[in-house]
Amino acid sequence: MKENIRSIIKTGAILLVIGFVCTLLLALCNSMTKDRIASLAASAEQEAMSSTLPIADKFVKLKYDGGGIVTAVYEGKNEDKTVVGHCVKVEPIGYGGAISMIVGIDTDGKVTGVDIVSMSETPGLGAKANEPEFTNGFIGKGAGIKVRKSGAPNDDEISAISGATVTSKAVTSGVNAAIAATESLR
Amino acid sequence: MRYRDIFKNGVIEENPTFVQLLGMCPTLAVTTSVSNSIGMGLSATFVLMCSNFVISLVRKVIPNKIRIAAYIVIIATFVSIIEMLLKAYLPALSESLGMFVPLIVVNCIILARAESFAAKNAPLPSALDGISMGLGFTGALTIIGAVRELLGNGTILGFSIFGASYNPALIFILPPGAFLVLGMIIAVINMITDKKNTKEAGK
Amino acid sequence: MGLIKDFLVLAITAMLVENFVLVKFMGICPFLGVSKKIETAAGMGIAVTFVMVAASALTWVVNKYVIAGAEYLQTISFILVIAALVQFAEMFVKKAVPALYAALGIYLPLITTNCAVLGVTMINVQRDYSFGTSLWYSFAAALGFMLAIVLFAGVRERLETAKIPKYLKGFPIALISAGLLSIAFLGFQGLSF
Amino acid sequence: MFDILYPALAIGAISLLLGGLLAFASIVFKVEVDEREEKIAQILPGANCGGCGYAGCSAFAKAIVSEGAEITKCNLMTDEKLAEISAIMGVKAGKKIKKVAHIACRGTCDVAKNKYEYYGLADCVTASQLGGGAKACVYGCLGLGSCAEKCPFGAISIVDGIAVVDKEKCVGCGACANICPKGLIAIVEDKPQAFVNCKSHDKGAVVKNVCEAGCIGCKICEKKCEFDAIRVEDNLAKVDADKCTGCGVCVEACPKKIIEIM
Repeated sequence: MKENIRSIIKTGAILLVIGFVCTLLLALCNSMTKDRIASLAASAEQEAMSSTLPIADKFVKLKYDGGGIVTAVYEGKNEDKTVVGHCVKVEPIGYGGAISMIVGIDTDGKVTGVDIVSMSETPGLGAKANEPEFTNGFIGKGAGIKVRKSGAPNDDEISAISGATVTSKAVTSGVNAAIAATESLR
Repeated sequence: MRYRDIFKNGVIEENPTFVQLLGMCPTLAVTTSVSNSIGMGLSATFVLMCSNFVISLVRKVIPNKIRIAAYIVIIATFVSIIEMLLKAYLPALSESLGMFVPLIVVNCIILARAESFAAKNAPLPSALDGISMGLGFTGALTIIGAVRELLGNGTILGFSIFGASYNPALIFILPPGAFLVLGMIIAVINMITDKKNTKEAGK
Repeated sequence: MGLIKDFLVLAITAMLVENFVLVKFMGICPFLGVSKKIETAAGMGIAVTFVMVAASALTWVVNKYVIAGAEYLQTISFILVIAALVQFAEMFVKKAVPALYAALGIYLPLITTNCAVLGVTMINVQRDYSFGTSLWYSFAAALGFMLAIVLFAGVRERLETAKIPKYLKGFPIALISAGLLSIAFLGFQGLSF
Repeated sequence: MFDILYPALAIGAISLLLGGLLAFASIVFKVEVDEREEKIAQILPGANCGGCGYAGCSAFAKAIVSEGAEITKCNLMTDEKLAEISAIMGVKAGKKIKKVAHIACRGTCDVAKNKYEYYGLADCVTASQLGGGAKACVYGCLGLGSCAEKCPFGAISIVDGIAVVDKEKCVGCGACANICPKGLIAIVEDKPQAFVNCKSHDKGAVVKNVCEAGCIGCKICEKKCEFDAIRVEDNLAKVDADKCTGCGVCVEACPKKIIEIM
């Protein structure tokens, strides 16, 4: 019985040593790369926001608990601190799952830019949502945007991506929700 | 085994993907483009090389009872390290490989090589075996990635080959395409090896 | 009523829309390796179901209390727990239920290197499901795995007696039929509730 | 510094716990396995062909150790393996007789007629459900290769319409005999003896118009055989293995040339 206990402790100890050394290595590696990854993520977001709201350079996160598909609202300010618009992070559910995107809206409620950060739409079809032809369609439009399947879209409509109506509708609902969120703040 | 044999063995004779049919999960999931394939292949090679080396270093110390658990911890360490490095220095690749970088841990090739080779040989040959298996894996992935990207997207490494008029066959980028392409490639390899054997037998 | 609807929606997505094998490409090695006969496939399915649910429970606890935010520790701690769980299960079944071990025992070591088990635990954490939901999701995912592997075993058994071109025999025809099965499952993707 | 040490300690603690648990489990759940069993299982060929009548080699090893099963039951047994296992078991090594499968039909495509064109599963068991198979002779080999498929040693191949056994590769495990829907395959000792390559109990006239290589029950072999080893029962010649000396008289005598010396 005694050598049983001894073998249990011995095995446990060996696994302890391996676990400890490995995790030590991991923790070291993590501390080295941690800040670099964090800054990369922040700069990616910063760059996405400034691309959707070019006129603003500084973004301040506002408290927004409106719920729904809007996850965060940032206030965009230019050099002399006046509010020039908002950047809203939205996550509508598309064909393949959640589409996380950022919508830039200026002070009078018009869309200044749409950028899709990440999505899992079908490659080749829904994935075309991130191409400029589609996202630029939203620029300059106000609330209540509708999706037009075929033919030239009039001013409150955008033309859907061929073969990806579900995705086009999801992105449009995201933009409308973003506009609604900024209106509720004003 | 002489080093040249280990190398040839890993890349051609016992190619992990085409011959042993191991590591199917990343092979099918990630090969939507050549850059993804090369990225996944090389990260798997790095993990294979280091884990084979370390496992064969400690192979005498680890009691049989916790053999699999200990090997898996060592492999997981290297996978997490490569995951962090990718996130820090190659964010685009890490984004497109997505969840399949951490899944390298359960990639059958690595544990299979650890148990069948590293646990029985000295560190240096084991590391070399890791590299050759890794390169075999990368080569196989690149071939599949090239076929799928060419047919499904009309491009190779992003450069469009067939020009804008090509209407890509989307099926090859979608999951079923992976199964079809891999099936066809193995059929072609069967044919080549069969022709080679009959020629040798004929001689 | 809402709760049951959510659980049902989650189960259907896990089983059909995001089928672990045919859409998310996890657990392909046992899927190809063990699907020669329907009994062996069902046996593998049951063994995977048990391990997935137990693994989700353990990893949820580990994630909540041990890692608590240190994201990079996920891989190593999860896989350590899974490996130990599988080895413990193997020893327990071998001693307690030898008959069951004779039928399922050989699959258990295979499951440690199964991408689906680690995959489901990671998805549970990524989507930060509650304890109950993650158990339910992993159970549904395991059923999806079993559904796919048993269906595929049926197809492969039928392939045994079909006339197949010489070079397509064996794995190539199995892979191609898996591709066709995957196309069928692709149909579920447009399902929205 | 602390955020490096804390995770290492945390995972270290889990590993200690799990390592200890596994070690404890391996002791508590120790299944007493007779180490002779494992050694014998190593020596056995591991083909799990079931020729010994047990479910694979490990089951056979267990049977040898616990029930003292006859070691020579394994068809893939070589003499030095036999000696090795007997040494482990401390038993005198018995002599090994090689057994081989034999297929009793020579109705190849050119001699045997078909009663319909069969386009279906390449499987004799399925085909034989359609009116006994495409072959006009109901007893004949359908040549669709179920036995070839079943043989774990690739000893059977289909040669112009009928199954043929390769004596070297065949170990006599009997897998083919079990699957053949016509029961044409017999597992016999590999010693010189005569075989009638037909199983048809039809009358001579019926046999003649379905197959040129069938036994018509003319009894010439019966008259010619000095050892009374061959006898025609119900229109079919049958060889008595013990009496037959393999002299070959009946082979020349047979007008249909369907008797063969192994």
